[in-house]
Amino acid sequence: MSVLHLVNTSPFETVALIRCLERAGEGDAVLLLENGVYGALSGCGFSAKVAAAAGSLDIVVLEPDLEARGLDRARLLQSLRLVGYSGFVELAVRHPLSLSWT
Amino acid sequence: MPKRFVFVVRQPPYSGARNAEMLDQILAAAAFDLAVDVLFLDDGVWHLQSGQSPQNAGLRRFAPMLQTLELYDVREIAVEAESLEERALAAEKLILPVRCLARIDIPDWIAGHEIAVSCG
Amino acid sequence: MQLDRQGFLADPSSWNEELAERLADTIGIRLTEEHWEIVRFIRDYYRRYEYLPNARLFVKAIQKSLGADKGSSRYLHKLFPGGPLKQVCLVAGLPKPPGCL
Amino acid sequence: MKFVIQINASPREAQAANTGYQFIKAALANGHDILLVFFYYDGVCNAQVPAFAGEDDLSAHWCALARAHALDFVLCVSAAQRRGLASCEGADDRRLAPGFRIGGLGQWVDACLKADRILAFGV
Repeated sequence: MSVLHLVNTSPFETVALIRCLERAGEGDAVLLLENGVYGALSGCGFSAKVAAAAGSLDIVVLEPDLEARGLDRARLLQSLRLVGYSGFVELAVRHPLSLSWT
Repeated sequence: MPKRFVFVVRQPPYSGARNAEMLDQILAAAAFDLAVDVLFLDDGVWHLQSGQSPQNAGLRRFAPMLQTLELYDVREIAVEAESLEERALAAEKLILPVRCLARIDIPDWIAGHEIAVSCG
Repeated sequence: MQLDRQGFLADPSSWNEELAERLADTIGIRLTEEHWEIVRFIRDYYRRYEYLPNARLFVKAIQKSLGADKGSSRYLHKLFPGGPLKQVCLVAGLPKPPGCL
Repeated sequence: MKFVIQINASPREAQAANTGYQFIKAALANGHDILLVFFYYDGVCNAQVPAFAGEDDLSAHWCALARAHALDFVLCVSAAQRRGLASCEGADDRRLAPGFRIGGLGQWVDACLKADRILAFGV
């Protein structure tokens, strides 16, 4: 069964994002939400790891949280997709399991 | 087929009421005679360090409470081998007998459950 | 014998067998050997794990250690009609278990 | 699908409770069922009623949501007792915001067994 991983802390603050990527399996999804959306930025220390993981994982960013923080799309890694709360629900439907990483 | 639960513990001991509350939740599932596994990852493995004596820090011992996992037939108590290695911990010196899983095998192992719960 | 607002022994370290009889008296129970078996069980459990089980786990733990006859709600309710876990902790001089009303 | 939602964070310490609230609204709008919203850890503080109005108060939003969709909002009794939200003397729900009630982990396990999906907000 595939897993929807939720990462809600900033990668500048915790290693939750990297720890999550290390344990996510092929076909899993990783949703960056709340302060976790900073993990979608390009050009940062962790960006290469996130970009590499996007090859085998569906890495998704919660758009309302991105907007709340004034980040626009142009600053994000290319391979990530954006969803709203409905898209979040669809992710939960697609993946039977869910784990949170703080 | 009954649902298999996995509880994932990533926070170290002495994280306030959270420790007792995560154990309550794990045991609640075990009390229903369900298949319950627990996975200790990252700083969660510090729960299993032997010789913890928090009394002088004014804290309650949590390690004895954790031993009830065995009493209530929690099916598997698993730890990630890399999490132990990074912290220079040896599986045979932990307070509970554990099953060691390599990091690379964690996703498949988790995928073998119907319900996953993060305990911090 | 000092009790707290909920009738539990205020100073658990002062507990002894004679006090147990008096504590049982406050909830209208006369201790028999069957009661004592459960009281000793929960004291031993608390000494070993430093933590009290919830009602469901309590029954399960007794089942494992004293067998299915005694590890049943019906048997325990007969001994401690006002709620087995709460009353046995009261008699045993232990804290009130969390989650008990 | 049938969802069980667990809310683990106070609305005043983190965004997670609000995220859970937004998720539940979206799930309902998409035709899903919410079997149980279980408030655990500091999440039980979602049932506290602030003493003054004016600030954005999630507990009022929770109440409205519970009423509009007849949802079951359950606080874990021992987590609520630890935080002074439930008394130890009797089932006293009066200090909770309307829509919330005191329950136990047994209800959470029960709901999990009936659910298709379990999601937690705030670790």
